[in-house]
Amino acid sequence: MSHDHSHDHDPLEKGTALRVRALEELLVAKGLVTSEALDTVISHYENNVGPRNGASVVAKAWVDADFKARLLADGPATLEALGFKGFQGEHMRVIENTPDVHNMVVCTLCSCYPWPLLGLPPAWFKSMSYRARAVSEPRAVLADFGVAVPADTSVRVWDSTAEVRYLVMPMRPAGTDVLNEADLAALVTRDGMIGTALV
Amino acid sequence: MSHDHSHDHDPLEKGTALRVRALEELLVAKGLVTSEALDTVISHYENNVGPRNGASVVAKAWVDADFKARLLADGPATLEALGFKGFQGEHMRVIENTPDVHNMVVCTLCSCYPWPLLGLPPAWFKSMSYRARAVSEPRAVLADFGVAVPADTSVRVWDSTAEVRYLVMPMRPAGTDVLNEADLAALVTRDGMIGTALV
Amino acid sequence: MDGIHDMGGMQGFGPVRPVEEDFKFSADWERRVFGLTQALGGITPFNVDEFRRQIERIPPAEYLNTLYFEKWLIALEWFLQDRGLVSAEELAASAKLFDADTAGREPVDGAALLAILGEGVELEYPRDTAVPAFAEGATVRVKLRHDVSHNRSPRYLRGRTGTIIADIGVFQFPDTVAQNIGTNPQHLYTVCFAAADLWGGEAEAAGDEVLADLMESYLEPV
Amino acid sequence: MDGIHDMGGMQGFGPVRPVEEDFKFSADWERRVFGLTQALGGITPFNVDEFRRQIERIPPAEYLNTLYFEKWLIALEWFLQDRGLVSAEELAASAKLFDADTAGREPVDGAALLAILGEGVELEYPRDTAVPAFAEGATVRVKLRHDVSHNRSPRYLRGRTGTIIADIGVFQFPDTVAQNIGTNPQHLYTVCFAAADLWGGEAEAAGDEVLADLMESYLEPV
Repeated sequence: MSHDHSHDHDPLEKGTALRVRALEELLVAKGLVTSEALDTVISHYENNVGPRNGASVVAKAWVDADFKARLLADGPATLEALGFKGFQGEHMRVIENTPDVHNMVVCTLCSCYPWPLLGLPPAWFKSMSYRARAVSEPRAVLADFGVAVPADTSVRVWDSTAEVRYLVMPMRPAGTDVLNEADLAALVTRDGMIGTALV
Repeated sequence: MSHDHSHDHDPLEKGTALRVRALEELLVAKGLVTSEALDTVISHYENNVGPRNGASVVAKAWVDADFKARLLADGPATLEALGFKGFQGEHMRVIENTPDVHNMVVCTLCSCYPWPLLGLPPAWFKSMSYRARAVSEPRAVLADFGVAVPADTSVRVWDSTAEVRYLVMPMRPAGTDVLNEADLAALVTRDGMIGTALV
Repeated sequence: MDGIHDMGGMQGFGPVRPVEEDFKFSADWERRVFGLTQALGGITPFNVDEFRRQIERIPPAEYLNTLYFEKWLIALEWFLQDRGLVSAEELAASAKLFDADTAGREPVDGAALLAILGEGVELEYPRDTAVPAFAEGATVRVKLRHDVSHNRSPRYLRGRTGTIIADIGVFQFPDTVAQNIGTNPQHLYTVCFAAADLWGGEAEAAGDEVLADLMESYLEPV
Repeated sequence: MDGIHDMGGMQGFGPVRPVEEDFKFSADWERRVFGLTQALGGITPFNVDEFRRQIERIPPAEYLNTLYFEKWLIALEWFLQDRGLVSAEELAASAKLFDADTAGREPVDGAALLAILGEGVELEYPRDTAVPAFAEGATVRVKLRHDVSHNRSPRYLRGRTGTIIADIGVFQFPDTVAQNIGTNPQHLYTVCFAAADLWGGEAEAAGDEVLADLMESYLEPV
């Protein structure tokens, strides 16, 4: 097993850490899981799956109008053709920010999130405060992120109540005409694709 | 000070007990309260104010039709004439159970209760479960009390959202014609006057 | 505030557990918190809506994990600090560090306190203080959302339609009283809601009803 | 269940605290819980709606006081016991006490597990599996109350009126899937609600909107 408890100094977590270690050992002993499989899946979600996936899609859409049209019209098929599919992302849709509409994504009931495009959600996305407030006071929540949406821009909050997972396509920043697709992808932030940042 | 910590063995409460003792001593030292006043008010609510007050009102209404009519028509004035008034009971109303209607009282937002008639509320009245469920599934809650209200009797749940406090007048049990007012009062239970018992 | 305290209609809290014996207080510290609250309320460092507001501001996890009289204690300590009567340092040190300005807050003795509590607090105004917007029998809808600070309009009634069955009279307005920004007297109505209009097909019985006393500001005509 | 997990519109949770660094896991035990859940999910002792249902059944105070992956752990331990794969005694003793029936639950290796996760779970049915009750553009109302066990219709939308802007397709029904009593495939719609129809005069901006994907069973015509 590659996991290492030497960094686990928080006394509050000690009980849980021990409980989890005991559970894993029990399940291995019973032949229900292998620690190798755990190591592999953890490593995959820590190293291969993350916001860079989503950023590459956004950048491609910024430079390729045909791709963008297909992406917005049929998210699942277009993303699957790029290899982006899988658990918690079987039905992903991309929604476009415009000068008139700012989009923002939440899951009020749990913490649904487009894993194949963004990886696992950040702590704040799972927080009670974000889940509670994003639908009722999105502009105040955006202010917590330092984002001010103009009064004449409509805010649309997407609550991920079913199995569709949403990715926000931010507006391409002005003055980026000279950048290539890879450079553009580097500009796109995770929060921008959740809708709590502008890029 | 008459209070005595010798019965306070619960280790979970130790911190709170110490904190409260320190607060009282601080407020006495600052001249904001006297322990004598605390002793007096605690003793009053422990010994003088309780469900027997409400039971005496119910029994009186059972034997005196004129009184009952006045009580139901103008609760505050009629009760004040009997000496029942005061904090958390400035505006008390009595609601009558009939074969057609069973009444039940809750406070979903905190634990409002008619102190001058019933004393301080029991723990279950303050519980999250009662506060949550009494309005949405009153019959299931009544079942938790062993009470089955017939399907053709309507259940009316009074949520004490403002400053009016409600007392339920149970139906006088059959076969009690021979009982006098004092004997009748002895039959009336606290839960009966909240609406979670039939008498 | 649409906070954790607003319990009506929630699920997942398990059965109600009635207890035959009613001890009122389960520990001596509960007695003292009750007594302190009455004694300090008697010399009015706060009103009941302010007190409720403070309890509603207890963080949700703490709200669910504290006993009833612990919530009172938390609110009480907050008030004493807010009114400048006690400092955080004093509470931490459990020792008096400065003289509070007790002018107008002289402690009353037990007999005087019982007299104050026996009289109660006048919350009602003459009926002609305000003109009622709604008549008995009127159909009304509960407004969708209210002031964030404190209100007495439970969430499970928001947007629901009911019938006014009584105009109780004119009372002070909890939302503004809780913030000490005015009494704003207005009519208070008992509104009757059919269970089916609150819980749809999941109502236990279509003929059951929920009744709530709602300030005029919480209601709108249908 | 209208439980504590149903957070939308609640107040009192304080500000959102964005953190620039995203470590995904704050402790090693979180990594292992995540891995265990994926590995056990991969050999299907449970489905995602059952998993959500178990998390929703965590008592409210515990729900608010546990970390995200602790909730997963609680649900996982429950499933292993419910499926007869692990006993409470084994969990208490941290030791194997009996051989589980692993037929059909043989553990997969890392590569096979990644393949399963990369494929995902088919939740959608052909569009003609069910006839849609509502057309795009239709005005609908969210039903007031739903099955107590599990549903994906948030409380802040109940009784509110919105417009169907997309018929997404036919999906399995979470309420029955969570109870293992059938997939009940039906149309899923994206419904658009005006902020003013959810929050009244307290909405931040009248032109703002909330969109939610709602199963046909959650909706009724207006």
